[in-house]
Amino acid sequence: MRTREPVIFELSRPGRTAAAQQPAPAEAVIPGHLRRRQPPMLPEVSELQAVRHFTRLSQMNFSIDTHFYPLGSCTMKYNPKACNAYAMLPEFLGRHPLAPDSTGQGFLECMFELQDMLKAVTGMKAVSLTPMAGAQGEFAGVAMIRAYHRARGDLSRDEIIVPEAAHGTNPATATMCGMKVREIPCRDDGDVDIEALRTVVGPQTAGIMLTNPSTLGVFERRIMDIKRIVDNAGGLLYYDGANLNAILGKVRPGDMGFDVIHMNLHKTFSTPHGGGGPGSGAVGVAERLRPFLPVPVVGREEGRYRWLDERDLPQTIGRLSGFMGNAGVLLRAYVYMRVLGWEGMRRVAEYSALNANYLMSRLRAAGFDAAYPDRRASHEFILTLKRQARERGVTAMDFAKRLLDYGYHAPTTYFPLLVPECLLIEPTETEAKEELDGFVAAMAAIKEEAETDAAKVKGAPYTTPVRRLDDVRAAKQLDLTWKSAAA
Amino acid sequence: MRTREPVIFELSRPGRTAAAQQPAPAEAVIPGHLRRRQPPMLPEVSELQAVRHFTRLSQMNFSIDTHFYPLGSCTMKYNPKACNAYAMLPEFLGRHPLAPDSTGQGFLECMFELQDMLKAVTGMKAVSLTPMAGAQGEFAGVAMIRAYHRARGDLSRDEIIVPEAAHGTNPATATMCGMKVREIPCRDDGDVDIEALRTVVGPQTAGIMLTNPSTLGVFERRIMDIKRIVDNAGGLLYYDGANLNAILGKVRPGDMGFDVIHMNLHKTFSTPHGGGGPGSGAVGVAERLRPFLPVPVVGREEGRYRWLDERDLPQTIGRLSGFMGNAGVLLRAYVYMRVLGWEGMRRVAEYSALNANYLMSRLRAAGFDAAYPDRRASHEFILTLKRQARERGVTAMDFAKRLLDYGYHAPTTYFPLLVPECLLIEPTETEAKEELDGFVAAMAAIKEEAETDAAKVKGAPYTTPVRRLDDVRAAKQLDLTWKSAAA
Amino acid sequence: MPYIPHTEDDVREMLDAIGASDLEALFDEIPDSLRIESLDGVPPALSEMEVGRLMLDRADRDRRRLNFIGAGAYEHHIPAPVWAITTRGEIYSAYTPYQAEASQGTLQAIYEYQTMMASLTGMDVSNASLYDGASGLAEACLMAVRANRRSKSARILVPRTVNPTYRSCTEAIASTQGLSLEPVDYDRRTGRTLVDALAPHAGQDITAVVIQQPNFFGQLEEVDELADWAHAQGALVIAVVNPIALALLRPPGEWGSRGADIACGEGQPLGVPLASGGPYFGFLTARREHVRQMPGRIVGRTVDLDGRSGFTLTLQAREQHIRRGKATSNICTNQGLLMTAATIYMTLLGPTGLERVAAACAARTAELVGKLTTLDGVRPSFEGARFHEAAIRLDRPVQAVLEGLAERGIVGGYDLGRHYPELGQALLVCATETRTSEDIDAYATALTQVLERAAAA
Amino acid sequence: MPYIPHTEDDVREMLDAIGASDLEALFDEIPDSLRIESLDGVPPALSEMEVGRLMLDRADRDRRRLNFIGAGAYEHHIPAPVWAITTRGEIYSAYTPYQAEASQGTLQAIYEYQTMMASLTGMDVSNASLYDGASGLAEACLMAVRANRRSKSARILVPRTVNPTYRSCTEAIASTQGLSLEPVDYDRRTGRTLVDALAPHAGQDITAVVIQQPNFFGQLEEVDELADWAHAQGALVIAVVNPIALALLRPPGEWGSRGADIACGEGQPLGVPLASGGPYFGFLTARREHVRQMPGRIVGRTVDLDGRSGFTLTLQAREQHIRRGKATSNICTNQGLLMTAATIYMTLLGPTGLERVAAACAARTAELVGKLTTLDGVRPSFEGARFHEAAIRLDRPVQAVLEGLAERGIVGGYDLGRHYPELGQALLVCATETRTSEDIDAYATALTQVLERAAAA
Ligand SMILES: Cc1ncc(COP(=O)(O)O)c(C=O)c1O
Ligand SMILES: Cc1ncc(COP(=O)(O)O)c(C=O)c1O
Repeated sequence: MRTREPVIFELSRPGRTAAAQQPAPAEAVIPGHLRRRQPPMLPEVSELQAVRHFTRLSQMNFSIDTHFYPLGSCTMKYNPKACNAYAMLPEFLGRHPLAPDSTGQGFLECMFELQDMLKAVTGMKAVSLTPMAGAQGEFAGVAMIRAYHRARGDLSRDEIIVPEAAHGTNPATATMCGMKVREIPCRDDGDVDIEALRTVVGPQTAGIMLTNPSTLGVFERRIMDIKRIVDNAGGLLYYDGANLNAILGKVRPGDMGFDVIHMNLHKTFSTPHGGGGPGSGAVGVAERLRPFLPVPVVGREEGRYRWLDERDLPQTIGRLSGFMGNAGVLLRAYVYMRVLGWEGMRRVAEYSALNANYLMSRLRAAGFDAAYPDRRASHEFILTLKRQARERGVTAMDFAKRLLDYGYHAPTTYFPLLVPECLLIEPTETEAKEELDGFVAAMAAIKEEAETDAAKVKGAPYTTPVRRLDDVRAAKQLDLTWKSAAA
Repeated sequence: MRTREPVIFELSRPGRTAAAQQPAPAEAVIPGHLRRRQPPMLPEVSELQAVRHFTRLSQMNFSIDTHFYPLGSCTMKYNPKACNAYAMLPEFLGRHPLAPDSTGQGFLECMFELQDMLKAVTGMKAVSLTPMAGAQGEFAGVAMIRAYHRARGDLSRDEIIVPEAAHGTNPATATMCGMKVREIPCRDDGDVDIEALRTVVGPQTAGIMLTNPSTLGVFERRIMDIKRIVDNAGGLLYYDGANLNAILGKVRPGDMGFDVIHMNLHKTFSTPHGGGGPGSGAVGVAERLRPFLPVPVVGREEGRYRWLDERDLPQTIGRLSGFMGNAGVLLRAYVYMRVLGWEGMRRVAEYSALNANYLMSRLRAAGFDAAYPDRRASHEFILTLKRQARERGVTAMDFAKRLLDYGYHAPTTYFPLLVPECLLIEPTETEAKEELDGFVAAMAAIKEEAETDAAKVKGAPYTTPVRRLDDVRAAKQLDLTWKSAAA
Repeated sequence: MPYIPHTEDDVREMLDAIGASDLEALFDEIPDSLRIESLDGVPPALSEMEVGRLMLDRADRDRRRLNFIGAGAYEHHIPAPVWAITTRGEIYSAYTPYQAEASQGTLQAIYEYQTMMASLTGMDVSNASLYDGASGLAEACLMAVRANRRSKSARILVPRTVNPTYRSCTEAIASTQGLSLEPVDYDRRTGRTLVDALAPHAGQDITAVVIQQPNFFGQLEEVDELADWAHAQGALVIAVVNPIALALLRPPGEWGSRGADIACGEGQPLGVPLASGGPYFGFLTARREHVRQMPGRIVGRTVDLDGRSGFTLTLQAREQHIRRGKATSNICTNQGLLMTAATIYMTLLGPTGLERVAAACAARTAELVGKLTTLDGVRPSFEGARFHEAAIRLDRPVQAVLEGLAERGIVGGYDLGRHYPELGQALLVCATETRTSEDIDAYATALTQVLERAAAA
Repeated sequence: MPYIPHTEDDVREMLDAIGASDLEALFDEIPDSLRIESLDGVPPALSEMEVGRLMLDRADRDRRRLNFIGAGAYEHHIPAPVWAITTRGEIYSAYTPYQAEASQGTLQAIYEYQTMMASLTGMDVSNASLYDGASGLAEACLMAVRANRRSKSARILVPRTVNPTYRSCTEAIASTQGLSLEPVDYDRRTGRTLVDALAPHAGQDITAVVIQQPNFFGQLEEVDELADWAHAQGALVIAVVNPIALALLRPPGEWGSRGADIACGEGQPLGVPLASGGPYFGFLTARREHVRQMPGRIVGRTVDLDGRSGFTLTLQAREQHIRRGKATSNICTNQGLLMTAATIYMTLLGPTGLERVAAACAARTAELVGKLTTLDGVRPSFEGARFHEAAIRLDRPVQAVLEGLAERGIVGGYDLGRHYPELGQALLVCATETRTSEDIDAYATALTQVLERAAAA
């Protein structure tokens, strides 16, 4: 891999421009006291320099298109190029979000059908596409739960129950919604501790946020018990759909009795993660939460599609974005779902489970410890390297870094927090067996290295653009923007 | 850089498919004896495997977008992304070449205007856009010269004069046109040997093929004398426009008295070279060759555009392609020319000359020998490393290979053939001074290495996906297609 | 099987290794009663070709029109390199850069972005993006509550000249945490927020004041006076700004005598297509002292084991994956790809280019307003300086006019009636650098026809 | 200055280093009398934005229509990855791979391409592409003359069922070297070339015989008989083939008892858009013994200094840059990018996918012909097996019918009248896998209307 590329400002020279990009000079009438005095420090480079710089930067990344990327909980599967190509048709790109609905019937029809398909795969009764990522979907969900209780005059319900294995966004979201977080433990077999649940539910319970399969990589078997307990306490059930990939077409959150679900379309429906987004956290709800859906949602009237807004859904929790969420992400998900069809949905679950269970079996055979050895893996599973850490001083982080040298992106490390020295491994259904076998071989080789030359593993990576970075220094000596040496 | 990627067939597994790309099975009625018996050996891989494979392969290339690429005679300048974007609008891509002209007026208007702009920059009277690369443009040119003489009943003119510095396509083209090639030498100052020219011209002379500035990187100063001599002998003048970049907007082949010119739009007008094409070798002609232009060409009648063909140009040399040459390349050139405008054309010559002369000065100052030290460089120039080869045993090829380790693509080596141990260096106008300075520093460093550790230079490159390849073995033990180890 | 590589042999071998009889067995921990067999409501699979045809047909129905709406999303020319590079697999298909060593490209791009946004807004630090401008204001308000330790009220003054959708979005997101957003009315003549309108709040505990520049009507606020007033009350100043306008306008960091404390806004104008509303991205910058209160990812430069410089996510202790319920925000996935596009956009435009775009926008809008207000029954709603939007008043019902224009291929503006009924039949129009004089003429001609027809009817 | 990075300071410093006073001085070797000052005829510069608008407006005039022409260029679905990858800068903006070590990506792709094309055509070796199918036939004919050392005549039999443009292109390119192309007529009933028609040439010195399969009318030739006849005369067999059809049809390497000697054709169907005619690419494969007579680039696998395998251009001694006037061809730049696209296309389709595409084409065309020939006044010109094209005869003038169809958004076929007047008012139609039954119905409906209108007129 390319090892160094100057910061773009180092390439900058006063007066240099990518001139083809500049419109003709024009006179703007701006009162003097409101005018900018110093031009902003933006790079001054030629178009070729810009292209070369960012092309080179791109070559310093691992990505699905170049590497196996088994990042647990992130569902890094192949992002079909077709989704991008068709979402980026000039007509779709060119339309202003506030242009009359009549000018966007093609787009709106896609959105309407997407809502319907998402209803079908989740078993929910209504869908809003507007949340812009999983966490915002969670926000929408908890806000709807809150609104539901309030609408019934039930103002005392201000607690959200969250299993300790939950993703950090769950408790953070609950807090953002003004709720208190009640964490409950998980048992050694990975299931939620039902007894603990019983002790925390009560009239203050607004709801519970569950991920199923959980972030421990296993299916919550007593889901119907949980449902009953929370139900009886008057709470609602929130389904964190980040792991929907594992059960697509096999079992539906709606059938499990959930009231609301968010989906990460950038996981399950394979829209790209873009080095940090955009995502989409569409939400589905059971009948009783329908009135509270965030707006806008697409409606159909006499064969025409239109955005429904506050006037149509007066009890809505409101707007979560300036326009309509991440429309382009939604188009990509739509294309993906149409290519897969319902048969393809089921296969997503089947083959992601196959890959995960196969990889777990092979790694166990290679001498690694699964965190939940007696359980089926869902679409992901956890290894714990606490033995390696104890015996050789080689940590999960060391394994992760060394994997990069073997040409594999590292699995998720140290999440979930409750499993020590863990690697959360999610191969996804789009990887071929050979890729999994190669990964097993690399893990085995690193294990061997850990036993014979631990320092080598601890010094990894060696082949990446930089070696292991000093995170402590990064946080202590904050260097967040480039400054010229001259200044 | 990535160092190895399996041959795609090594990734292949029977029965694996990129299923989204497969239409539904259908029944084709083909008589049994005409049916294929064994399926072709094509890879059987998933879509992700295909994407990953070719993405990885791409990372094993140097290119303009990633590296300074001063390949002499090839004009490796920035290929604007806009040219690609606008040439690939779905409407342009979707149109069948034989669809009625009425369905392609937008495209045809671009082509008509492109013809006009090329006339303007070359000073020629008419243009045909159909030749698909420089060499085919040459073919068209020589074929027109041949047709011209024949049309006048002058059947004995079967010799084409070519200076020894000429690109290999010149003599090869003359032969393809059924002509004999007469090579004439160049003088020590880089100009054609006029005396030699005088001795070879005669009633058998069909014409002369000249490159000006020549491939020696200098402007042929006695061009008007050459013109007169050939003219007087009844020959025609062919201009190889591969180096048009050097004189754009400064001097025009038409004004120098040339009868026909081919342009390499993939050089001067910056359409991409694509790792080996496509190019475009549009030809321009003086009045007397107009009737012989290859068809089709675009005509305008009452504001409508249409293809003119054999019926409109009965004396045409005919068709050189199945349809209309490399239409998409022409669209890219059109966009490029519109962005540059006439001012931009002149700047191309000025700044490519500035970069070349600057680089030559700096390299000479660093102790390198220019092949033509007393001459201005055009947009390119030649270094000769015969001193380094003699004194240190380090050849031009060794320098070229070592440059790759320094992150620069090598200049053209061993062309033109008459300059020993030569590097033909063409920086182009789109490179920034810092890039040139970096190149000088690399050359100086290699020179230093050659003096202290010649073996290091001779063993280069070290950082590329492979080290120096055995070309002799490649040609002797021909391995031109992959065969499975099993077979 | 679309996108699934498994051959029958693979499946057999893999199941054997697992010790499972068939694929169904892998789901044996799921209670039988919950298992489903089919998925009504999802149509059968189509090939890429079939979906492609479908999408082309749908796109055909949404053909290009001449656009004169802004209202928070702006049509700008996007240089061709922006998306050619952004969609490269190594950028497009990478995750959030958790493994820094394997993500230096993305991380360096974010560091460059942070530098550009900080400079553009005149602030010290920037995060790596938020979802969009509207939700970004909500985050900024929540941040202000955390940052303004002296204020206990969580009261934020939000002038009515702030984009109404931003206001309702902030209400939806921030009110659950007890924030109270209080409107401030605007001056009917200039469409600006006057210090006079703030005055009644003087001396109260106010956590922050939001100032949008240019404001929703496109009018330029007197930002110095407003910022100084806020600071005098002990309130923080949250600036909502248009990044293109900042090439011409004083950056928030220089508003009043102390500068704004937090700046945020919609990043879409920086190289992101309109695309029916998203994905866009929100930016957020602040003064250094507030950095630990920022939501979202932040990248820092540090050194590696060999002492070479490199980039990594930093200050993660603010974030939900570490701090969980006590995080500065729940945001996790942000809008990385769009931020990358914006970084390339700003690089290609540079300081001069961006200023030219801004000036062209202002000039075009002036031309548009000039042209339209010569027509009978059309006049500007406000006087005073503006940037690239303007409210104009019609003597006909706005919806009917807009429909008439749409029939003529023109998207004529944003109906102000819903949020500002007091302005009468008013329309917010916008012309960016992409609108030519011919386009403006075409609008004027179409509007003339529509108004005449309406008059005749 | 578009695409030029130089600042004023740069220019000054650089001129100083050169010792030149100004930029003009760099041209002082050019005779003054030749220097020009301006370039009338090239319009002034436009910004990328302005050119973009212009191009969008032009594209708008060339909107999508339902296409039923083949005649040498075929509309197929192009998988999205093909061009997403092909336009990556590292592929798009690289030169011909002269520096092998810096071009392993391109070289390996060519090697893979050569393997695929050799297998598809059933031949041993392939070059790295030629310009297009038509000019490729010219190269194949010239190659045959070099390869067939026993023949002195340079006479090549070219049936009239070979694409007429290929014939005229070969005439234009090859006749200058003394080749003589001699036509062979076809059977009016089947549209095929019969051995009977070749028979008069038996016993003569014939260098090669060209056989196109499927032929220009879409009919399937009896390739075994024709190839065996040619070989019996000591002539080489040059096959012109459609690469998609080869998924179903016997490859040239298996024609007759010895197989064709050279195979060539248009590569466009393999992932290259129609694009008004180019760029496409020609492919050329041959039996091993002829490899040194091939035109164009060839890539071979070899080893590096460390013994690791790698790829390089090989057999360059055939080429113009080494052999100059004695080269096998003057071709230098070829169609590398398109070849890369084709390699990705074939990889994505695989053997099954390609066969399905081929079968769908054949089935769609059968459906089309079936539908159209139920209409009054429309009948097939020929009987017998065909692939994905068919000649149909109309009882109205073809041009008028085509115009009528175009007005209805349908590009109805290729008028055979110019090259085959003996067929009367005949049209060559084509339906590939991209045409649905609804499309075919739409064609039939439109044709009915057009014919009725014509009848009424
Ligand atoms: C289990 C789980 N829940 C929620 C989220 C949050 O989703 P997003 O990052 O889209 O906000 C994630 C994403 O990492 C997750 O893995
Ligand atoms: C001087 C010269 N003439 C002719 C050509 C042939 O052009 P093309 O490669 O496009 O056939 C070249 C290209 O390398 C060249 O440099």
